[in-house]
Order: sequence, then C-alpha cells, then structure tokens
Amino acid sequence: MDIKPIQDEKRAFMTGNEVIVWGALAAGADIMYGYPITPQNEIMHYWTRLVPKYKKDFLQTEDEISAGFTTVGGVLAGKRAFTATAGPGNVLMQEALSMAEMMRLPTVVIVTQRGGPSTGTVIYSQQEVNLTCFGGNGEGLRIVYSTSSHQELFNYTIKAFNTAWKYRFPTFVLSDGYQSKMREPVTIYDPEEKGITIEPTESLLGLPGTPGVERDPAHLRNTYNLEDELYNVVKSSVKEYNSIISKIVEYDTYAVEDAKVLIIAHGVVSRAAKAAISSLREKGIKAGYFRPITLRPFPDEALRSLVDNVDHIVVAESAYGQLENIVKNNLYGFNIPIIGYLRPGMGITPEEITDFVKAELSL
Amino acid sequence: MDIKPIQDEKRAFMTGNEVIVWGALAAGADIMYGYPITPQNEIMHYWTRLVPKYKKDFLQTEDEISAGFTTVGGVLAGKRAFTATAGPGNVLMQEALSMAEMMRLPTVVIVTQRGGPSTGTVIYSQQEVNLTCFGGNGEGLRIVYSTSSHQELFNYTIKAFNTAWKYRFPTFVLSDGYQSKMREPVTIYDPEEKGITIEPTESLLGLPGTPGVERDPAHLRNTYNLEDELYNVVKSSVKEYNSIISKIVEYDTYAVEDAKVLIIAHGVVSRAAKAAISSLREKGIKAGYFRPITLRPFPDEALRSLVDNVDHIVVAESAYGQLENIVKNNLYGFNIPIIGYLRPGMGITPEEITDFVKAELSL
Amino acid sequence: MATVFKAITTEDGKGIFHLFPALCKGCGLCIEKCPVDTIGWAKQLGVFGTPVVESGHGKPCIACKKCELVCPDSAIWIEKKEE
Amino acid sequence: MATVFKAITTEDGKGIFHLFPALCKGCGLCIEKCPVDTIGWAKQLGVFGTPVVESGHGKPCIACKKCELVCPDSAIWIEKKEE
Amino acid sequence: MGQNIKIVLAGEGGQGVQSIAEIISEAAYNSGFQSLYIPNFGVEQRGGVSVAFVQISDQSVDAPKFIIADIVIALSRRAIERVKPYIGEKTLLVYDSSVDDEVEKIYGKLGENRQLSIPALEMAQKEVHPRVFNIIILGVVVGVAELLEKKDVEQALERRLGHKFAQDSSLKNLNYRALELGYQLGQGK
Amino acid sequence: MGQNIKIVLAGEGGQGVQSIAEIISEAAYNSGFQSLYIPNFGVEQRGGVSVAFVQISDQSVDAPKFIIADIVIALSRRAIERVKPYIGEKTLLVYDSSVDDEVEKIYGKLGENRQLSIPALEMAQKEVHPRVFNIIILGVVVGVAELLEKKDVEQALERRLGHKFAQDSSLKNLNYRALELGYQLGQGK
Amino acid sequence: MEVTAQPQMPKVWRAETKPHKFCPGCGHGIVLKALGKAIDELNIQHNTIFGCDIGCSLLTWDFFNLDTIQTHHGRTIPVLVGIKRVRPELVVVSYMGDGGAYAIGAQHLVSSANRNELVTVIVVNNTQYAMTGGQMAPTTLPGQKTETSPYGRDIKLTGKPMLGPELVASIAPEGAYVARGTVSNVMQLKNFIKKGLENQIKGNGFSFIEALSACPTNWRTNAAETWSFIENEMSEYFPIGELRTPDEKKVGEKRKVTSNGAKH
Amino acid sequence: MEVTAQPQMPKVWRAETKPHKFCPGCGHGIVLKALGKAIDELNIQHNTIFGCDIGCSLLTWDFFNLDTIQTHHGRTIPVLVGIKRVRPELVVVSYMGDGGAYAIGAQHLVSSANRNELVTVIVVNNTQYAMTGGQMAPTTLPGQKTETSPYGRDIKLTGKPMLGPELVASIAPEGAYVARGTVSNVMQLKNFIKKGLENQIKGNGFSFIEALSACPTNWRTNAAETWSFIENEMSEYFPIGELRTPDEKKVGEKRKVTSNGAKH
Ligand SMILES: Cc1ncc(C[n+]2csc(CCOP(=O)(O)OP(=O)(O)O)c2C)c(N)n1
Ligand SMILES: Cc1ncc(C[n+]2csc(CCOP(=O)(O)OP(=O)(O)O)c2C)c(N)n1
Ligand code: SF4
Ligand code: SF4
Ligand code: SF4
Ligand code: SF4
Ligand code: SF4
Ligand code: SF4
Ligand SMILES: [Mg+2]
Ligand SMILES: [Mg+2]
Repeated sequence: MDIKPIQDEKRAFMTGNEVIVWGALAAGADIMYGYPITPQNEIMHYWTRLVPKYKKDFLQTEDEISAGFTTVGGVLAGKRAFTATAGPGNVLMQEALSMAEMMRLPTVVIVTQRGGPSTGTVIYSQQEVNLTCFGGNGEGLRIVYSTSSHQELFNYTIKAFNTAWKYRFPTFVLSDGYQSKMREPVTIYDPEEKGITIEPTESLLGLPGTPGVERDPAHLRNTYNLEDELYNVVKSSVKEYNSIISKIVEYDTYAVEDAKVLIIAHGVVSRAAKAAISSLREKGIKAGYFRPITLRPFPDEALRSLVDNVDHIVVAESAYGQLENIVKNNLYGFNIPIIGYLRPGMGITPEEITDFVKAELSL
Repeated sequence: MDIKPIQDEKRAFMTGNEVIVWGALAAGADIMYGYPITPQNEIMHYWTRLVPKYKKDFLQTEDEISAGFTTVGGVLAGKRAFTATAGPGNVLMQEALSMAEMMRLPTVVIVTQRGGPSTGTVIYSQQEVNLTCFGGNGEGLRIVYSTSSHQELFNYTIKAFNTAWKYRFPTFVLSDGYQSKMREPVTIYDPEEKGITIEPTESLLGLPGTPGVERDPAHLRNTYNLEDELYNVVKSSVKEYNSIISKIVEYDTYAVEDAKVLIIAHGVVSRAAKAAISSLREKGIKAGYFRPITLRPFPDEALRSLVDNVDHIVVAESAYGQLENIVKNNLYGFNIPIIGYLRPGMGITPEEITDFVKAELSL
Repeated sequence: MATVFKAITTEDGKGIFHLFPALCKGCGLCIEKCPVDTIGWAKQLGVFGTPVVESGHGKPCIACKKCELVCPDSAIWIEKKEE
Repeated sequence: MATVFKAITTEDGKGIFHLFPALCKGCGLCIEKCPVDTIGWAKQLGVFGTPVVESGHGKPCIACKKCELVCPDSAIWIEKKEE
Repeated sequence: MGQNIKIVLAGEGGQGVQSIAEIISEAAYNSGFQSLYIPNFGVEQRGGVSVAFVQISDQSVDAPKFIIADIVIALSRRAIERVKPYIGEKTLLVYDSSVDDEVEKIYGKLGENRQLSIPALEMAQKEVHPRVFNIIILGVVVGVAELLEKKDVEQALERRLGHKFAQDSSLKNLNYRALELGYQLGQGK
Repeated sequence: MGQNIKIVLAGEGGQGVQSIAEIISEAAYNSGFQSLYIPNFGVEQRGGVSVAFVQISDQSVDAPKFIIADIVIALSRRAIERVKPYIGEKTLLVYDSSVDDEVEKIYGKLGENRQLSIPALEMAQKEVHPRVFNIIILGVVVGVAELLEKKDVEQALERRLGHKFAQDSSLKNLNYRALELGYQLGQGK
Repeated sequence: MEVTAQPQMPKVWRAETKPHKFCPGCGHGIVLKALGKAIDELNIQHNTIFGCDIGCSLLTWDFFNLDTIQTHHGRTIPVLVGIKRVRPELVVVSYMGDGGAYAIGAQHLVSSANRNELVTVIVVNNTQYAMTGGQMAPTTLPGQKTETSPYGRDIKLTGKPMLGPELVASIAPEGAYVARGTVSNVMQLKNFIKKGLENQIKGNGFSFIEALSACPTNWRTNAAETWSFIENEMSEYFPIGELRTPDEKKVGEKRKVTSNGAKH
Repeated sequence: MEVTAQPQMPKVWRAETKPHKFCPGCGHGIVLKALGKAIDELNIQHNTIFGCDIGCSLLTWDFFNLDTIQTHHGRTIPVLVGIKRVRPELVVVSYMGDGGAYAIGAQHLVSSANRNELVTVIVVNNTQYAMTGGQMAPTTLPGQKTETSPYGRDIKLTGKPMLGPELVASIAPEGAYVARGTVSNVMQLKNFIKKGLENQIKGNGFSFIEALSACPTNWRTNAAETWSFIENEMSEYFPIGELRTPDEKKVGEKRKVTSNGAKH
C-alpha cells in the first residue's frame, strides 16, 4: 500500500456498496475481479474510480465464472484479491469457489443477495444462504458473515480478508440489495489504528528460486485419482474446519436473559427483529433476539445455551426457510416449537414481525 | 414413438448407465442434450447408438450450461427432453435449473455423483445431495429420487419423467459413479404393460394458432420488476409444492418394528446399511433401517412416525453430513442421538457399518 | 382492435403528421432526422410528462417518412396527402 | 541427479542408440519415423510390460535423431558416433 | 410530529425525487439524526415511477423499507396511484395541485390533516424556474416534517450543488428562493 | 468355498482383466446367481493398474465394492503391490509364476492355502497363444472359485466372442483350450 | 367506434403493451421495429418463437404477439437451439445485447455458429452493459467512458472493441448469413434481418445480425449527440454491411474424411 | 556414482515423475517436449507458471519443474489471467485440450484474445474429448467416429471442425501471435511455442498455439495409422503455419475515439 486510503477515523453517510469498497481498501485489497450484476455494480464503480489513486487493480471479466477463476488466480499469486456478485452470478461462481474450497484458497467474495430463483428480481432477498453456505459439489467448508448495517459491512469486509488468509477457507460477506443501495451513517477507519493486524498474504505460486533446482516446485491440484486420496484431503480439511469453528463463530443477542419467545434472524432482517422486541415487550411478551453473524460455521453452542427456558422460537427471514433449516439443524435435540416468518424476496419490518408473533402465538 | 423400444419384459445384465438409457427410452424420451463428464458418459454413448433406430435426437452441447438451457428449450417446446451430468457439471447446470425451478419446467436430470468438491475424483460419492436438492439461488423446489440398484434406476428414470410432467418441478434421478459403472441384473419392461401411464407432455411455446390473433401469446418470463410480483410467484410455487409432497414422498424400511438402532442411508449406501442389519441382529443388536427414496421432498412423516422407540440413529453416507443434516432437520423435536458414519467420496460396505455401529454404541 | 391510441394531427407540406402522445417519450430522435427540420417541440406532454413533437417548425414536410421510421416508439404516422 | 535411468545401448551406423526401458511404453512412433527403418522391436519389456525398441533392424542409422525427437517419453537418446 | 419520521417520495424519472431524498437524508445525518435513505430499483425502472424511502430518527433506523409512511409526497399522476400501499390511517399525502383530480379519483377525500395540495409546478414555472421544481418540493418536505433546521438543509444543498453555485451565482439564488417558497408552503401543515 | 464370493482381478491395461471380470460375472448371472461387476476407474487410468471387482452370490449383492476379497488374481508385477488392501486373513492370492519374486518380496510366505502361482504366461506362449493369456486366467478363476459350471462360462464366452469365432474357427478352439488349461490349473486349489 | 388514425406499428407488435418499457430514444425500439417489419413481410407470426436475453432486451418479454421466452443473461441462444432441434418447423429468433452475446454467452455464440445451428441471432450493440447501468462491454470504444472505465476505456489494459460479426464470419460454415446494420438505416437493417430469417427458414444455416444501437440513458446524450455517436464514432469502428451470405464458399472447407484411420 | 547415459529430456521436465502418465504414443508427450525445449532455450524456468486444464492435460500437474496449477475444465485461461494481472513478471502458460479451449472455455478464449491478455495458450488438438473416453469435440473431423458420433460426425447436424487459430486470429488485436503446429514437426512446433512465449515476455499481446496431436488410445490406431491420421487427415483440414505475428497490422483497427459524444 503506497497511500493509506483511510488515515483517521471518519464518519460518513454513504451507500453500502461504497462502504464495501472502503472496507476492501482498508483491508489492503490489491485487486478486484468482477462482472456486472445488480445490486453489486456500484462496488465496481467506486472501486474503478479509486484504482488509480490508490494504485490498485481491476479486471472486468467476461462472466462470473471468469471472475471467480481470475480471483483464484490472484489469490494463488499471493495477492489480496476479491470479487462481488449476486443471484445468478453467485450460482455461476460456485464452480470456482468449489475449487477454492478444495484447494483452501483464501478467496473473498461479497454477495449482495437479490430475489430468486433464476433472474428473479434485481432488488433484495435472503435467498442465497444455502448457495453461499453450501454451494458447489462439496461440503460447504466456508466462512460466511451475514451483515446487518453499514458499520458491519465495513468491519466484516476487513475481517473477511483476515479470516480468509488466516484459515484459508473461502470467505464471504453476505449482504443484500437493500444494504447495497441504502445510505446510512458509518464510521470508517484504518484497522491498524484500531489494533487490527492485517494478516499477511502468501504466494502459492511464483515463489522465489528455480523450482526443481533451488526448491521443490509447487504442484497444486484439485483432482485425485483414487477415492482414498480425495477422502484424506477432504477429511483433513473437515478436521481443520471443525477445529477453528470456536474461533470464528460470532453472534448477537438482545434481551435473551428472561426470553420466552426467541426471534432468530440474520442480516438486515435482524434489525427489524431487534426492533420488534421492544414493542413485544411493551405488550408484555417476553421476547428476545438471537442473530447469527456467522451463518457458516453456525454459532450452535451459543444458541443452544440460551434456549433452555424459551417456549417459542420464531425465525424471520426473506427466504423460504433457509435460515429456519439451519436453525433446526443446530437445535436438534430440543423440541421448542419453531415457526417461520418466511418472506422470500420481501423486506421485513418490525411491525410485521410484531404482528406475526402476536397472531401466531395467539398472544 | 414409432417403434416401442422395449416390447416384453426382459432380464438383462448391464451397466447402470445403460439401464438409464433404457429407462429414458421406456418413458418415451425424445431428446438428450448433454456434455461429456465421467461417470455419466456412457449414457450419451448408449443413447447416441440407439438414436437412429428409435428415431430419437441427441445434441452434444458446448458445456453444461448449454446442456441445461437446451434441455429447458426442449421442454418448452413440449418434448420429453433430458440431460445427465455430475460433479462440476452439476454445479454449472444449476443456472438453468434455477430457471426451470422458477418457471416450473419439467426438466429431467440424471446426476451420477462423483467425488467433490471441485474436480475431485471421477469415481463416486454422495456429495451432490445439497447441490441437487437445494442448488441455485432459490428454495429448492425440486424432486429428487435417490436410487440404489439398477432396477430402481430403470423404474425411477421412468417415474422422473412422469413426475416432472405431472407436477412441473425440476426432477432429478440422483445416482452415482458406482451405479453408473457397475453391472448387475435388471428387468426392463414397457411401463404401459405394467399399467404405468406415461404423462403427456405439453408445449409451452409454439402452440397452434397465431398469437395475438387467434389466441394470446405465451409470454414467459423469470424476471420480475417488483418484490411483490416475485413473492407471489414463489409463494404460489411453494404452496403447490407443499400440497403435493404427500403424493411424491417415497421411502423404504426394513426391520424397523422393534428397532432400537435405526440406520439411515440413501442411494447405493443403503444396500450396505440394509445388509448390516442382519449381521447386527445376529449379534443381538436390534437394528432397523430407513431409506429416503425421495430426498426432496423428504419423507419426514414416515421417518418421524417410526423413531419413537429408537435409542440411536446412525446416518451412513459417502459425504460429510449432507444427509445427516437433512435428517436432523426433519427430526427436529426428537432428541435421539444421531451419529454419522461420514465417508466423503468413499464407498461403504456392510462390514464397515456393522463395525462402526458396534464401536460407537459400545455394544 | 383492443388498444386504441389518440392522435394529434397536424398538416404540413406533403404530410399529415399524426402524433400519438400516449406513445411519444419526447426523445427527439425524429427531430434530428427530419431533412427539412419541420419537427419541433409541442406544448402537449407525452406519456412521460415530457413535451411531444409536432410538425410545422421548419420547411414544409416532404413526407419522406424518416421521422416515422426512426421513432423507437412508433409514435408518428406520416400520412401522405392525396395529390 | 536424483532420478537415474538405465539405458540399453546398441550401436548402429552413425548413431549410438540409448534406449531407456523404464521410459519406453512401446508405442512404436519412433519405428515409423526412422528414415532408414533401422528401429524394430526388442525382446526386452518396457515399463508397461510391452516390448521396447532397438536399432539394427534396417539400413544403418544416419543419426538424424528423428526417433529421439518424436518419442513422447524421451526414451531414446541418439549419441552421434565420433568420426 | 415526533422525532421519528418515515417519508415516501414518488415521481417521474425526471422530477428529481431521488435527489430530494438524498439531500433530506443527508441533512438529517448532518444534524445528528440517524437517517436512512433507499431508492426503489427494478428492471423496468426507466419507464416506471421513481420512489424514494427516507427515515429520520433520533434512534437507530430498523428496516430499510417500511410500509406505512408518515408523509407521502407524490409528484405525478402515476405516482398518486403508485404510493397507495404506503398510505395509512395517519399518513399525510402531499401532491402537486396539477393532479388534484387524480387524488380525488383514487382516494376521494382524505380529510384536511391528511392531504396537502401544493401548487409547486405552477409556482416553479411562474415564480422561479421549472428547473428548481424539486427544490420547492424539498422545501415543502422540510416544512412539513418539522424535524430539520433549514440551515442544515441549506448545508446539504451546498454540498451537493456548491460547485454549480460557484459557476453561476444566480443559480444559488434560485435554489434558495425555491427552498424558501416550498418551506413556506409546507410549514405548519 | 460357499455360495458367496468376492473376487479382485488386477493387471496391466493390455492384459484383459476387465474382460475376464465381465465374462465371469455374466456367466454367473446366466447361471442364476446374483452377480455384480465394477471396474475401477480414475483419471490416471492409462498408466495405472487395471482392477476389477466381481461378486457372485445366491443372495443380493450389497455394496459394489468391498475391501477383503476371497480371491485376488494379480497378473503383473505392479498389480502384486496394488492389490494389497484387498488381501485379508483368508484371501487366496493367485498370480503368474513370472512374478513369484515380487510376491515373495511383498508378502513373504502366505501359506499354501493362501497363494497359488500359475505359469499362465509361459503356458500361453508355449502351449496356446499369447493372445489367450486372459482366457487361461479366466479358466483358473472358474476353477478356483468352484461356483460356476464350465458350460455357463463357455456360454458367456460365446456371447462375447461368438462373432469372432464365426469368422475364424481356429480361434474358438484356441479359446476353449486356454479355458480348459486354466480350469485344470485352478481346480481344487 | 370510428376508426381513427392509428400508429403504424408492425403488425406483430403487441399494441396492448405499448408504450414499451424502453427509455426515450432507446435504439432497441428501432431494432424491434425492423424485426417486426421483417416478420410481417415474411408472414411468420404464427410460427416464430422470440427469445430475449437479460439486459435491456428482457423488456421485450411481452413486446410482440409472438410466443416469447425470456431467458438468462447470455443463454438465449442455447434455449432457442434446444427448441429448434425438436421443432424445426418453428422460426426462432434470439434477441440479445452485446454483453450477453460477446461476453458471458460467447461460448454459445461461437459453438452455435460453428455447428451452423438454424437460429437467427440479433445482437443489439450499444457499446455498454445498459441494463446494469452502463458498464464497459466488449464493444465499448477506445477511450469511451463507462461506469467501469471511468477514465475512458484503456485499450492497453482491456483490449479493443469486439468485432462480433467478424468473429462469427471467421468460423461459421457455408450457409451462414452474417451482417451488421444500424438503427441509422432502418430499411437496410430490416433487410438484413429479413435475410437472416429467410436463411433460417431455408435451412441454410446460422444467421447473425448485429445492429448498432443507441443507449441515450447511459451515454447521457441528447438526440443530436446520439445520432452523431452512432453514425460517426460507432460506424467508423464497426463497418456496416453483409459479411457472409449463404452462397459464398469458405476457406477451410475440406473434403469429408472417408477413412479416419481410426475405429473399425 | 558413475554418470551413465541419461535420457535427453528437456531440463525443465521433472525426471522424478517420469515415465509420465500419458498413454503409449500420446501426442501430449511430444507437445510437452516442444514446450520444454522452448522453456529451456528461453531460460525461463525460474519465472514460468504452468497451468493445465481438465482433460488429459491434467496429467501434467506434476510434469515439470515449474510451479503448476491444475485448474477446472476450460478454466485455465482465467486462472492464469488472474495471476498475470497481478504478477506481470511471471510467464504464464495455459495448457489445454481442444474441448477445454473451444467448447466449455470458448468464452474465456475469445475474451482473453480480445483483451489481448499477456498469456500463452497452447491447445492440444486431438479431435476428441480424450480424457472422458473419446467423445466428439468441436474439432472432430467430418465423418470421424467417436463415442458420441458412433456413425461418424454428421456435419449437417453438428457442424464442421472448429478452426481455433483462425477464430483467434479474427479477433486478436495487434501484437497477438497465432500459429498452428503439429507433433509431426517437433522443431517447428517448438519454434512456434517459443515465439508465443517471447511474445508474452515482450508484452506484445495474446499468444496462441494449437498443436495437432495424437490420441492413439481413443483413435484405436497403431503407430503407422496414428502418423497417417495426423499427417494426412488432420493436416489437410487444419492448415499448419503462423496466422498472426505481432508485427502485422490488422483490419478494424481504428483511431482512438477522443470525444465519445457521451458523458461529460
Ligand atoms: C449470470 C448473470 N450475470 C450478470 C447478470 C446481470 N446483468 C443483467 S443485464 C446485464 C448487462 C446486459 O448488457 P447487454 O447484454 O449488452 O444488454 P443491454 O442491457 O446493453 O441491452 C448484466 C450483466 C445477470 N442477470 N446474470
Ligand atoms: C465442468 C466440467 N464438465 C465436464 C468435465 C468432464 N471432462 C473432463 S476432461 C473432459 C474432456 C477434455 O477434452 P479436451 O479438452 O479435448 O482434452 P483431452 O482430454 O482431449 O486432452 C471433460 C469433458 C469436467 N471435468 N468439468
Ligand atoms: S416525413 Fe420526412 S419531412 Fe416530413 S416530418 Fe417526417 S422526416 Fe420530416
Ligand atoms: S422519435 Fe418518437 S418518441 Fe421520440 S420524440 Fe419523436 S415522436 Fe416522440
Ligand atoms: S517412441 Fe519412445 S516410447 Fe514409443 S516405442 Fe519408441 S522409444 Fe518406445
Ligand atoms: S537417429 Fe534417425 S536413422 Fe538413427 S535410428 Fe533414429 S530415426 Fe533412425
Ligand atoms: S438503458 Fe439504454 S439500452 Fe436500456 S432501455 Fe434505456 S436507452 Fe435503451
Ligand atoms: S487418452 Fe489419448 S490424449 Fe489421453 S493420454 Fe491417452 S493417448 Fe493421450
Ligand atoms: Mg449492451
Ligand atoms: Mg481433446
């Protein structure tokens, strides 16, 4: 980094896509590879405007397949490379990300969810949870941060690069069209001034010394000839993934101590969920709220430890049960009724959650 | 159909890929679109050999994206079209299948699972469960049959066409490399002789009459402008999907009446699971077995109704917990310990299951 | 015919200039293509609330139909005057 | 040099024909390319259990190195005889 | 109205609805409020009605979009229809007097506290300049919402248009006049 | 041996291992057994050892692959090493006498009931024809396995090679002699 | 009701959905007029299938009185190939943007041209990704400013504008039809499209027409600037005319291999 | 230990992994020898990145003493483009099959050629999908039998063989290098590859070499038939030689647009 993009802490009022760019700059990202798709476009727009000033790079590729694989190339070459996509672009990018998953490449992908399936809408949804957490022909050994505000977009964009390069699993910031397009206040800062160390990158190819003469060549592959070879590779990745879960999981809670009704939501919907708590409490309903920040790995222990006295769980999401299924999975063994407020592709307001809870629980 | 491909019932000893071709012929398939990938190749090889004889069609496309979208085209045109793929090809095909899911197109896809993630191995796995059941940027409104023998490959290939055209959700036969490449006995037959009615197809485009003059034009789209438009489309698909679940779900059980240990497996692994039951019972362990034939929708009621007296559930699969998660999900509310015998990309033998169960349950 | 559009009709030179305000988006492409510069902005507003066009602003219309041809919205119909 | 290959060496015409059985897969491409047809099958088996090749089956070797060049496995080395 | 306000603005593409929303929300942010602005967007945007959602609050803003607005400003004929979902029991509908008939047609009489017809278009044409129509509306919103100080709005206006004002000082004058006109129209309603 | 048998065959690409497996499994199927055959396959197949898995049973066959085989037939030097995972306590290892030393090197002495060295290569070269080496092996397997009737095997052979026999009757003779020779070698072992 | 003066839309246009969804001055409307006229003249409304891509072309999903399928970005060609393969009696039209055709869908374009598929492809070249707000496309002119080339397209880093018809012509076999027209010459464009449709109907081969088009919204041009950009800047870079007609012979056409020295 | 006669492999070949994993008589070995010699002569072992595709080319993942990345089917070009964009000092070689390059990866080939990316692409044309067992490829000759054209490729239904270098030459800008060689002429092939590498090193532009190769396994040919198929059948259809060298000018190269009539 020649010029520090952010010198002092700065308060600003901007769109989420702009925030993401500042986050990437703050994290020392070197290059963005990308293909246009709404609602992530402005990430590319802002980035390309700043490229000359901060001596960064940008490549607009021919499609998302290429955006994924060029990102893989940038990462292999030891650079802090990233890309951003949404919807059908996210579908196509799974091919490259399955390679990154196999080869443990620290790719960073920003996903700005839009309506699905198919081209759907260009607007908003939370329907890319399955795809982002488990996409591709693998086991979903990935790290997925779901953000709910511009401040988090900034913080977790920085964190995504660090997590990726530290643990070497494909890492995602799962955002959505609303967060992309809306403006709200945010404080941007230089992470190092906040004591956040930026993880160094490492070249996997093009190392110093002549291969085979001064050192062994790097022979990287993702294809195996025998079942056992593959099994051992996957097994060791799984093992490593499982061992770092506790270091990675993050979540947020509110008013859970005495909660009888637990509302679970992630991303931008969690704002509405949190807001609904107060109005439910005003009406005498002891509601609390849990939000997984990492959807993958899921903060299962945290959730399990706080549901003991809960009578009802409500999952609110702008999808048809993608979070709900993850929750059920992670709460296996409990038998607290779970009901979903499932609104694929639709925004959710505090009032809607409040009304739903009241109606469903006949309270 | 000019010539009936299968006239009488015929016993044969052949590979699974060959069986699939006979199944498709028996179901009256018109055209296969495809791109080479191991282990599905021989489906194309056999099919192309028979094309002139039975007046069928074949198109080798430039990639799986095209195979998926040409299949969509064939279906739109009212033909019984299908394709087959595996691994990274299955990843790429999700784009077209998300369109089929949105537009309710009766696509039929044969998936011969291979090792993953990434190019992995060309051999075998059960790692494409997540991908096939929930791939794409949608809610996984799909029908997935998981077969375990050549007889089933034949039966469910026929059924897949019928289900697809009856209910109009993308329909999959989930097989694997072992089933593709192995030879074992099978009885092939003309479905009509067995009283199986072949669902008629229907043109969605190119209908008779001049559009706008003699009839309304068919204006098919998968892109919506407003959130509510999309929401209504998805909601109505979900509703319809939920309403047909009970007509579609299929499963198999064995020795479950008094079972204390329930082994759950799908596809070819279920053969080993079933075989393990006897040896476990010989050793005094009251084991039973449950196999979902439809992985999506999942036969949750059937499973829930038989676990009441079960003490332990063992999920055996050639993947890292893809079936296990589905099981947990569908058994939410119970708290029977579930343990997974998880072998991504590896075959599983009855002996291994028996040993695992004994060791894990310290029996 | 189910859908009917109302025209504003002006005569100019050899052409009868029918303009359909419900179609005209006021893009001005026709204005630029008229070889005799007879098309100009009108007071009337079109479908997007922007002014529509009319003939009579330049030399007389020669009924070449260029305007009709380039209008992306088929908002113009030039009827040749019977001679 | 970590990896060492053993050669079978035969002299013929202008060339010393070194053949490395651990590399030769017996494809026969060299045989077809020899302008003097001196290459032929040998008794010795190669890496895949198929016969390797040797010189001395036709006219004398002219050390043109065509065989060496086309061998996909680099299983032949033609050493020019000092004259 | 209180310290928490939800505003919907809707109009045709050229009417500058999104700019007004941006200026208001930024002004609110500058004056220390929490504020959130989001435009609607879709594939058929070009020909569609442009809608902006603004929330200003002294507490954090919960969801980017909302259903029932406190104030709805609809500037064109089509916008009147389009904003229907956002109008609740207590919503104030502000609209240009040129579409009085459309309001009447769709909503009938909403009642005095619930509707405000303003002759902004006419005023712009006659008293200032058609170009600053949206600034009049901006003034109206500020006047109606009674949340922001005029000076904060002027500051936000300067930030966005300052470079243009610098080139042509008459422009500044025009804008400030338009803002004031609108403010007068809106205040106390 | 019983009515349930697991066989692994391994050899070099050209040695016809997969054909033998196909014929045996099909013969078993013809004689009313349940039978399952699966080859190994992978991306590095061309240069790798070819392996075939055959199961014959009077009950349904459970899993396509297995670990411990009843009989392992390894035909080349590299195959001897490759089949290691399939050899259990009771497995019979059959191999060509030309690789006796390799077996010795890798397995030492397995014991009389557990190993069978057959001079098939030599026999093929001297007594019949190198081309029918694999048919000798086929005979050996049938002899050792003691499950199939020779006539069923002959029938399967006819089905696969009948069209060639029709063209050249000496070929038929050759194949039948090879089968018989192998059968003699294998029987009762 | 008295029949009054009515717009002279091509008959195949669907009046009920007009005004259409394109921006004021959008070139798509002109290309669609040329296409509509060609369909009218050929009298193929009853058996034509219209496929549109993602991009501004998607706004045509209800444009025509034709059975219409709106596909995914770049995938219109395979969908229509899939249809045509089983319903050869239909006339299929793939209507796409330059981004869809030359970037994300380039493999389909190249492969369908190479296979000589019986489809007619119309590519609307507006030198941008218009629907997504004006990013650089393969066709963006050198130095042209877009949202992802904010300082002008740097050909050193991003190459020169893609010449689509030239690419197709280089591989399309005998029987193919390839042309480039412009919204500046509607009748010529209509003729090219008509020939491209006839070529399909006759079963000759792949038919490809690029149309130089206008995107005033993203170009931020007024009418005069719009025409000038098309007629001066674009037309200079992208030569107008027919590149291949089905009667020409082509280099590289060799005899059928009778013995391939392979298989038995 | 006494130094005995040793195979004359290119220095950059990794002896430890030899014999390599290709079939007897496979043309890949010959192409890799030409590539190895070119790398030796240019002395770029220390800074060359080798990328191989899926297809039989994947068997090269440990072939060279070069840092090597084995990618997905058809995706080698984008991976190497991604590397080259951030590490311009490296020399990147994309080694792929005809299926990977001309079918599933055609959009990457077309786009990287159009952008004039500084990569050297080597395509091994064996008229088939070899790794998957010999299916028809875009390059399969008319009438040639493959597993998916069991009665011979019917050009009426599936088109004629794709001419890759001709395609690339039609769009690659000034500075590109495009050639077609054959395993029948190893020294010429080596020279083409060497020029293609030099072209990248000099920063001229995209470099593309197709090599006519042999797949005796899927062709089921003996040595004589193999050579004959390459030298007679293939070479007739696919002309050998250089199609573009960086010094030539190209049609369609127009002046930079200084005012685009757009934006402000
Ligand atoms: C897989 C995928 N990637 C990206 C997009 C986003 N997208 C929609 S339209 C478009 C651009 C279209 O440009 P072009 O094809 O030139 O058509 P135009 O809008 O210019 O007419 C893009 C990139 C998408 N819908 N799907
Ligand atoms: C996405 C995807 N589709 C299909 C395959 C299967 N596949 C592996 S290799 C191959 C063919 C390769 O052919 P070519 O590129 O010509 O190389 P060759 O083997 O002939 O050298 C295919 C289709 C794959 N690995 N990934
Ligand atoms: S018809 Fe010709 S002359 Fe008349 S208004 Fe139109 S363009 Fe002008
Ligand atoms: S070209 Fe058409 S839409 Fe544009 S101004 Fe003229 S009449 Fe109106
Ligand atoms: S070309 Fe090489 S591998 Fe082939 S036979 Fe000759 S020496 Fe052996
Ligand atoms: S060097 Fe030339 S002449 Fe000598 S053996 Fe080799 S090919 Fe034949
Ligand atoms: S954005 Fe451009 S291409 Fe799209 S409709 Fe508007 S003017 Fe036409
Ligand atoms: S299959 Fe063909 S291309 Fe592949 S290694 Fe064997 S001979 Fe070479
Ligand atoms: Mg475009
Ligand atoms: Mg090939």
